[in-house]
Amino acid sequence: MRINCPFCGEREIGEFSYLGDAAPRRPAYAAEGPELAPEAEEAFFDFVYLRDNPAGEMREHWYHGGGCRAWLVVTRNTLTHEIRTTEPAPGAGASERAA
Amino acid sequence: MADIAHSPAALKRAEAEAAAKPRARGASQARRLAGGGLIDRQKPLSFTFDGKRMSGFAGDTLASALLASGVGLVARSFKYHRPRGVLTAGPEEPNALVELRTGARLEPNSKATTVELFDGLVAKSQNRWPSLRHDVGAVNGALSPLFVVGFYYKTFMWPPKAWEKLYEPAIRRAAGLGSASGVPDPDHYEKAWAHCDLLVVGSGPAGLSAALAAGRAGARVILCENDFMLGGRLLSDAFEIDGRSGAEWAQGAIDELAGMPNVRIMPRTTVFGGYDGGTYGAVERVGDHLPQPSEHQPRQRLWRIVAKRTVDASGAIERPLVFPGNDRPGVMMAGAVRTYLNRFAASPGRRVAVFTNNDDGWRTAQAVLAAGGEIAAVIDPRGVPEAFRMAAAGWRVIEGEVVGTKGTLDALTSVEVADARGGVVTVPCDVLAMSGGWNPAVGLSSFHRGRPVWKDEIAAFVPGKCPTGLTVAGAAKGDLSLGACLQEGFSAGAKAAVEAGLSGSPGEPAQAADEPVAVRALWEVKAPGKAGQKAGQKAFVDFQHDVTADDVRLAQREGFESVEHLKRYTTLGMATDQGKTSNVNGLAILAEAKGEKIPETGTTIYRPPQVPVAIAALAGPNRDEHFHATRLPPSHHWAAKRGAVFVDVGLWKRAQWYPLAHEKDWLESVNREVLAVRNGVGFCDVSTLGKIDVRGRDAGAFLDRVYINTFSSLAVGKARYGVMLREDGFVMDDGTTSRLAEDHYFVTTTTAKAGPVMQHLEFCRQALWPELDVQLASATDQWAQFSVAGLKTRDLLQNLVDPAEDLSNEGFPFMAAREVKLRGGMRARLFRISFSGELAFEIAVPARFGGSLAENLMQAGAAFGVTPYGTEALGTMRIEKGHAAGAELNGWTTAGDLGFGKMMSKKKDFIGRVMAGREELQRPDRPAVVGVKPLNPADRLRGGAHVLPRNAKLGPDTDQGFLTSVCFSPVLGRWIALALVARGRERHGEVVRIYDPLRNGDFEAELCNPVFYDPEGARQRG
Amino acid sequence: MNYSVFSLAKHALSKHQRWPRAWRNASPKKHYDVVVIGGGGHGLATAFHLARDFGVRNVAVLEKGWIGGGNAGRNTTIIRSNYGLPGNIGFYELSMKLWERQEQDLNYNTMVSQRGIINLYHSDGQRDAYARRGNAMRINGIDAELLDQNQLRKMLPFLNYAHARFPVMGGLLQSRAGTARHDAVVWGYARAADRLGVDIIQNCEVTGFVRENGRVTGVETTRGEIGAEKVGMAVAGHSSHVARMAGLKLPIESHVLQAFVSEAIKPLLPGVLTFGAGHFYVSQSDKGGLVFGGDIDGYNSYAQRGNMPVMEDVCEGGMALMPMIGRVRLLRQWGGVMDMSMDGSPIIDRTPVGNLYINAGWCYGGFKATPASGLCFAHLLAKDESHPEASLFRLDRFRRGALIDEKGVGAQPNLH
Amino acid sequence: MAEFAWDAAPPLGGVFVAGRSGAAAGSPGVRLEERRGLSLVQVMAHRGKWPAVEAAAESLFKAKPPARPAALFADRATLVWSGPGQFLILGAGDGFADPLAPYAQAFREAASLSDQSDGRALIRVSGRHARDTLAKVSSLDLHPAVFPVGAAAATSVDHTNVGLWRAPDAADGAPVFDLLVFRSFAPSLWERLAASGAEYGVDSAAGDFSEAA
Ligand SMILES: Cc1cc2nc3c(=O)[nH]c(=O)nc-3n(C[C@H](O)[C@H](O)[C@H](O)COP(=O)(O)OP(=O)(O)OC[C@H]3O[C@@H](n4cnc5c(N)ncnc54)[C@H](O)[C@@H]3O)c2cc1C
Ligand SMILES: NC(=O)c1ccc[n+]([C@@H]2O[C@H](COP(=O)([O-])OP(=O)(O)OC[C@H]3O[C@@H](n4cnc5c(N)ncnc54)[C@H](O)[C@@H]3O)[C@@H](O)[C@H]2O)c1
Ligand SMILES: Cc1cc2nc3c(=O)[nH]c(=O)nc-3n(C[C@H](O)[C@H](O)[C@H](O)COP(=O)(O)O)c2cc1C
Ligand SMILES: [Zn+2]
Repeated sequence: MRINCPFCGEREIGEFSYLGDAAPRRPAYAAEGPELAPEAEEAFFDFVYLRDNPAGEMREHWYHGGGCRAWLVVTRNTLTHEIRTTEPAPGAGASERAA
Repeated sequence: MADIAHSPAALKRAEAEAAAKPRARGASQARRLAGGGLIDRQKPLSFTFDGKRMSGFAGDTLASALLASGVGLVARSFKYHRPRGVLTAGPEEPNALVELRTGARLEPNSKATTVELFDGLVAKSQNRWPSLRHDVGAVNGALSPLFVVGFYYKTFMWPPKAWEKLYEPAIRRAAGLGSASGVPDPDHYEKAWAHCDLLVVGSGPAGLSAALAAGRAGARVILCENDFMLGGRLLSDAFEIDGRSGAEWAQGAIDELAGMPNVRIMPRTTVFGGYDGGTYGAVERVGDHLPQPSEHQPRQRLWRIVAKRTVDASGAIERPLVFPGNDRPGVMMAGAVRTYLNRFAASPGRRVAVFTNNDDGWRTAQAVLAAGGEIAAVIDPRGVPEAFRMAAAGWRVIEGEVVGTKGTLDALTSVEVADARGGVVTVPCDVLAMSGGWNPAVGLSSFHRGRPVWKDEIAAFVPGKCPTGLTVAGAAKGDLSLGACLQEGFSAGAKAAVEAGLSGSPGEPAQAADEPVAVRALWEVKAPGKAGQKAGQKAFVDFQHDVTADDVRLAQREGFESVEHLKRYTTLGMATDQGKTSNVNGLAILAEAKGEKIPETGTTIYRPPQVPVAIAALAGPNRDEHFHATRLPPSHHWAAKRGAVFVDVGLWKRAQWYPLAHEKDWLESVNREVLAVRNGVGFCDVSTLGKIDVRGRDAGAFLDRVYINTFSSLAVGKARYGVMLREDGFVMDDGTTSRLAEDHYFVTTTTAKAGPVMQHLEFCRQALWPELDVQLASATDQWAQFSVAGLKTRDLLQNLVDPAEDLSNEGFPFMAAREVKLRGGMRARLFRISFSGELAFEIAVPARFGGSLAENLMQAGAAFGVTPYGTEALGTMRIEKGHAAGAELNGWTTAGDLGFGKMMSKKKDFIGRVMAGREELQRPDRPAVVGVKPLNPADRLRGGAHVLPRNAKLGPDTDQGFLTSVCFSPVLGRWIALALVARGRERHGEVVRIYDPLRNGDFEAELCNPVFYDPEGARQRG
Repeated sequence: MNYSVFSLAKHALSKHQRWPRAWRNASPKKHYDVVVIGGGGHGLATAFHLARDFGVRNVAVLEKGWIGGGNAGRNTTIIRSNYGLPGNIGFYELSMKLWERQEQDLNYNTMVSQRGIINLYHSDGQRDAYARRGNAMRINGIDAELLDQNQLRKMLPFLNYAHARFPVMGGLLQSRAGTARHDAVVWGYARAADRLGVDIIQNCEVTGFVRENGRVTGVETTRGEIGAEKVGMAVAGHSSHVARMAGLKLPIESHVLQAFVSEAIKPLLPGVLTFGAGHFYVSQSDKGGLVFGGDIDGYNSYAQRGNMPVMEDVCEGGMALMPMIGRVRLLRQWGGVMDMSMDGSPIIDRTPVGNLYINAGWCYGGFKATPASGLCFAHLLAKDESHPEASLFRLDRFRRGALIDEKGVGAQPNLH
Repeated sequence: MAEFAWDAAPPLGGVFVAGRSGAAAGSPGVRLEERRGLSLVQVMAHRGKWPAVEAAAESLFKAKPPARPAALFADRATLVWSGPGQFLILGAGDGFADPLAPYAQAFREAASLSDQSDGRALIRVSGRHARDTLAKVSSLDLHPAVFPVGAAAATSVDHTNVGLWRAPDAADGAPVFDLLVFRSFAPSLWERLAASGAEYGVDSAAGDFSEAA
């Protein structure tokens, strides 16, 4: 498999490491105080453990650790391994975005 | 580049010269034709088979040399040990397998048909005892009525224990073919990468045409050819292209390609698999045609070829016919007979009968005549095809089928033929050339799980949906005739060039006639009437695994009706030839038994490698000491000079201890090092700890979110211990972090987690909190960082630092961190942190000065008996001190378990906080870190021993924990340990049972405070 | 009719023309007491135990393709009970005990071969971790031995002691571990279940669930609707896919694990070996092929095929450990799609959906579990309560934090 | 108290002997050179501050720093892209002077700096078989048309991060590649390179960065 890093160009998969589904978002919660709202625990359980695990296209996190150290969001088909898009994670290349 | 020495033209030249000179012909090569062939008669080679000396010529394969030498019997089959001869002339060979070479270079199961002959080659027949001619294993043949397919699933069940003891060992000995050497492979292997616009697989007419078209257009082309000679079937067949002989045209094409800088020709290179993203695996056999690889060269080289486009021109494989007695030596593929005659000038026999269901077989009859042989008969159920009316005039043609064979152990004497009217005639002959039609080589095109589709015109499967970027051309696509191959290959190559964005002209395709290719499927000969009784020999489908047509039907009757079940139940197609000659016949017979159409039955899945590949080639240079890279810390050479003993920690080699001449064992050295530190001063290279520069305006806020405790409040010039969780609430890593400036933190991680933590922090920075201004850089290799510890530490450092530096408790209090000047004009970072529990500093200088730092610490501490110590002493002191480390941070422990519960901030969000709140992570009976002291100080504790309640009965519920870290404490004069024990914190003072049956340990010990040494921590603050 | 050497002889006389089918070619009935989705080892074993041990015989096993076409038919056949955590230890030992009598239970030679497994260690830390595991086994009455290098050299003289990048120091041995003939296990359970009246229905893919007020009352399939009192899913690798049809989201990802086999050679390796300093484990099949594998490819996939880096990684491990296999040729490479659960351990439990039961999350270790998984899932389906040995394989353990994480790597499936 | 001597030990000190190895026939096909005495500063732009970084760089080097994979050979230093918003300033340094000092002021507002001078080793691979040798360790396409002089890549070799760029060709027209590798990995990488070049004949040497062109 080869991934087209938006910063480096196409590279072989050995340069990348995989994290998984990019869909789950880390929940925000009221962090003040000892007692957390039970919803927070539910939301985090979902975020940490539950996966759609689609057979088909999936947006996923890859890390170009063997290259430019950018985190990427790759849209890849889990049935064919075909990659449709690769985008930088929101904070990758932040120096070029407005402060 | 193409090995010109072995190009057809070169050999033609050599041959002309040879013809001029008196014949240099190997005496024993009785079956070598007087002229012709693409062998180099100037280069005779000698080899041995089963100890018998024989000879051949450069350009021979082992198989062609054996045939030229008149050897008929070359092997025994897998199950029934039936005598077998050479069947094919390529990698599809199921029969002619030998043990090649000897000693450490022994290669079992080598296909004589692909082994390039070299001088001094040694080959041995295999899977027979005591000898090839007299093989007791042949009794299996007699027992075949019992040894039917699947018989072992039905028996060998009693008595239950007898399987391992009796039956299995016998079966295992009988199974297998050749033997492995049993000793390390002495050769070297390499890996390499290549990139191209177009990869062409195969150098037959289709492949050469594709390469020419793309190469002329300016594309970067790689042409891989499995064989040592390029040309494919053009080397075997009497074709005419552009008015020249096929072989001459091929030579012209090769010369033109060799002249193109943008084309790379790779003979002896097999493309074995196609993977995602246009990456192909290929093996180049660099030294297999030599007695041993030449110096500084590998035996084989694994290529990872990245291709924008690929043309698969890997040709077609001829199908055997399934009839009684079809496995006898002397029965060969018709196409192979042409190869041996035309390419190798080796005659499998004088009197040749041809049994074919398609036009191509008839061309073998023509080839036999051309080579001066004699046609015993051409047997074709279709009668004489239109295209051969003229040619066949005067030949004995039988409209019928072969229903039996007769002969000796190593030769065919006659075949039984049932004619259309059911009569049976005996046709004397010493070779039967059979052709059941041609199967396109659908391997490469199917490896991405696209299923081949049935094509009736050629009665074969052709490629279905191909992998992205791959197109198939020529016989591999089912276009069997030469003209079509040239045309197809050419346009595929031209198209690839355009798709790669090249605009050069591909020139003109070569022209040739399309030879007749008509075929009428014949999956199995069922001898009619009288012939039926006469026959009674086995009709083989899979020659190597001895799977017969009857076996296929039996499996079907028993319900193994899916083609995949058939394969697994009969092992059809699972031999070293990967079913290249058997798969399609097998499934066709199954389809008939089920009353299905062949496409309904379908094929089994095609998998890489296309041909078997040596495991060493796939490993390349990454073996032995070079399996993984080695990392050396800055003091390595210095430590080596002092005779340190090294230990592998991840990829690092670290000094484990520094033995002195008189010390009798490691423990004595380690004890000395520990006491030297506790009573004086010592130092240890801790540069392997991960070091990360965390910078930026929001560095503090960032660290607050990744650590359970707070860092934004840390004063500049101070260090603080921190713990990180995974998002699931368990501890990920720990370490001290210093604030060197408002916007500059210096984070340290454990040696093992340096990489993962860096990746994690980058994720937090880039994916979770892009709004923060944080920059990260790894500084692990930048600094030579040593821990200096012991009562006399301050005195030692005072000597080393610039006099202006104040290291007093006030000037440099516990947990202070700042830059200092050293004597000799060196800049350094000094951190007052202690892992050992003693007064200690960590001092860091640029890594290039690591050796000097060691020297200078020795010099500065000489007066105080400074002692370098290794990882063992380091570990001992941290255990005495009760610090949790790797063994306690095992991925199962929470901050609470490790005693850091109170550090968890309740005022902020941080990674892992929420999941750490789950009920099971809060249970009071969770394990906690405790100290362990044997009641009897003589008892030795060992890591991994378990903790049970005193005099508990063994059983699932009695297990309460285990020892994580163990050492002999020289200060306490006994073995001590840290352990994770249920409710540990409440149980200090309790006596428990230490249970270590694996090492016969079973005694009592007391749980205690994990901080064995200086619990008040006075010394490190002193 | 029973299989035996006598029946073989008898049939030889009739030229083997009269062997009955190993299992009937059943077509779906309208309704069953229990429908098991998935004709792999687990599904078939479940049906067998339902019929034999719990008297539930009106059972169908629905298989979308051919039975054993999933992971049961493509695994490296290692069976062992050398686990180290509560929940796993007892369960896998139950399985091992069932393996030890499987031929007799099924009247089918599944070639259970207890040639032993050795997990090699290469550092003191690794040794202690294996000691922890081995001691836990012994506490639970399971055989385990810790070998030092001398013992190892006697048993495995061919390992690379002289030029090892990471020293081969010793190993954890379980003598009762070994291998079994994977396809035969499938066929054996199928035949035994079939003889007890179970319908084995191939080419029958479940495409949805029939539900009445929240509870499952049947399944929709490519061969029509089939009613059921209870439905159990055992669709390894496709659990998320099937569960989604019932509106469930699981703590599971699907990953590819590759395996490799070499050309058949004469006996070379005694038992099963796992490399502790790289990704490589190996055994030799009765047919003579070296069967080996390593780490999973590491990214979600349903492709049932692997990529090159892992193949190279595995062969590097092989050559680092036993350079004598260098000239042996790799014959075939394949992959299987597995459920990788969030803690690397399985799930055998009810689901929030009435009448729907789940057997999933077996990762790369479920072949050895086949007999116990079948027994425990049957127990759950028949009695509506967990079998004692499977009582910790609960679906809600992730929510509660009662994880069974042998590797200690947390909620990242590709690291397990 | 006696003074203390500080001797710089190059990352590859003691790892190789200068001179010829591998195939002995003909002139060496590949040359391996350790380039010693580096100053290496990693510049990491603050959020949204790339333009300011460019300005600062221009004031120092009269050249825009590479914003995409490339190596730029300014008169006072070589600037090599090392990741989004990041580049390395490569010059000569003895390890005593603080490498950040010359740049701290200019980048104060725009970027964070990190001293990498001792964290890396620089290996130069040149000669007519440089590409063939590198093809055995690197998965990159180094074809002249794809990887011209000044091209750079953050990549990995044998699972180790490596910065790789193409310097101006040698006098004899042979290509020249520079590899920047973590110091602790350098010996392993060197050995792999030497083994890969063996069939072409290897000439090994050590040179001081400040001397080399
Ligand atoms: C390469 C590899 C090596 C392995 N090695 C080992 C090992 O050495 N030891 C070990 O213990 N384990 C090993 N495993 C794991 C083991 O194979 C699996 O955990 C186990 O086989 C899963 O149980 P099963 O046999 O029921 O799964 P499967 O055989 O996969 O059965 C699931 C069945 O469900 C069917 N199915 C799926 N969806 C549907 C649907 N909608 N309708 C109907 N049917 C459906 C599938 O077709 C499949 O036949 C390995 C796995 C792989 C891939
Ligand atoms: N008349 C017939 O019935 C009939 C049938 C089949 C073939 N043919 C003749 O055979 C020829 C077919 O031409 P073609 O070019 O399609 O095929 P080819 O057989 O001439 O050439 C295929 C080449 O590919 C090589 N190869 C195969 N797999 C490989 C791999 N994985 N890696 C590297 N090399 C590999 C083979 O060694 C061979 O040299 C034509 O001349 C045609 O006339 C005729
Ligand atoms: C234990 C075991 C042994 C195997 N031995 C062989 C073999 O000797 N020859 C062969 O071609 N395939 C062998 N295979 C691989 C199978 O052919 C097949 O590739 C594998 O079961 C996966 O199925 P699939 O390739 O049809 O998807 C073996 C597989 C296993 C699990
Ligand atoms: Zn990148």
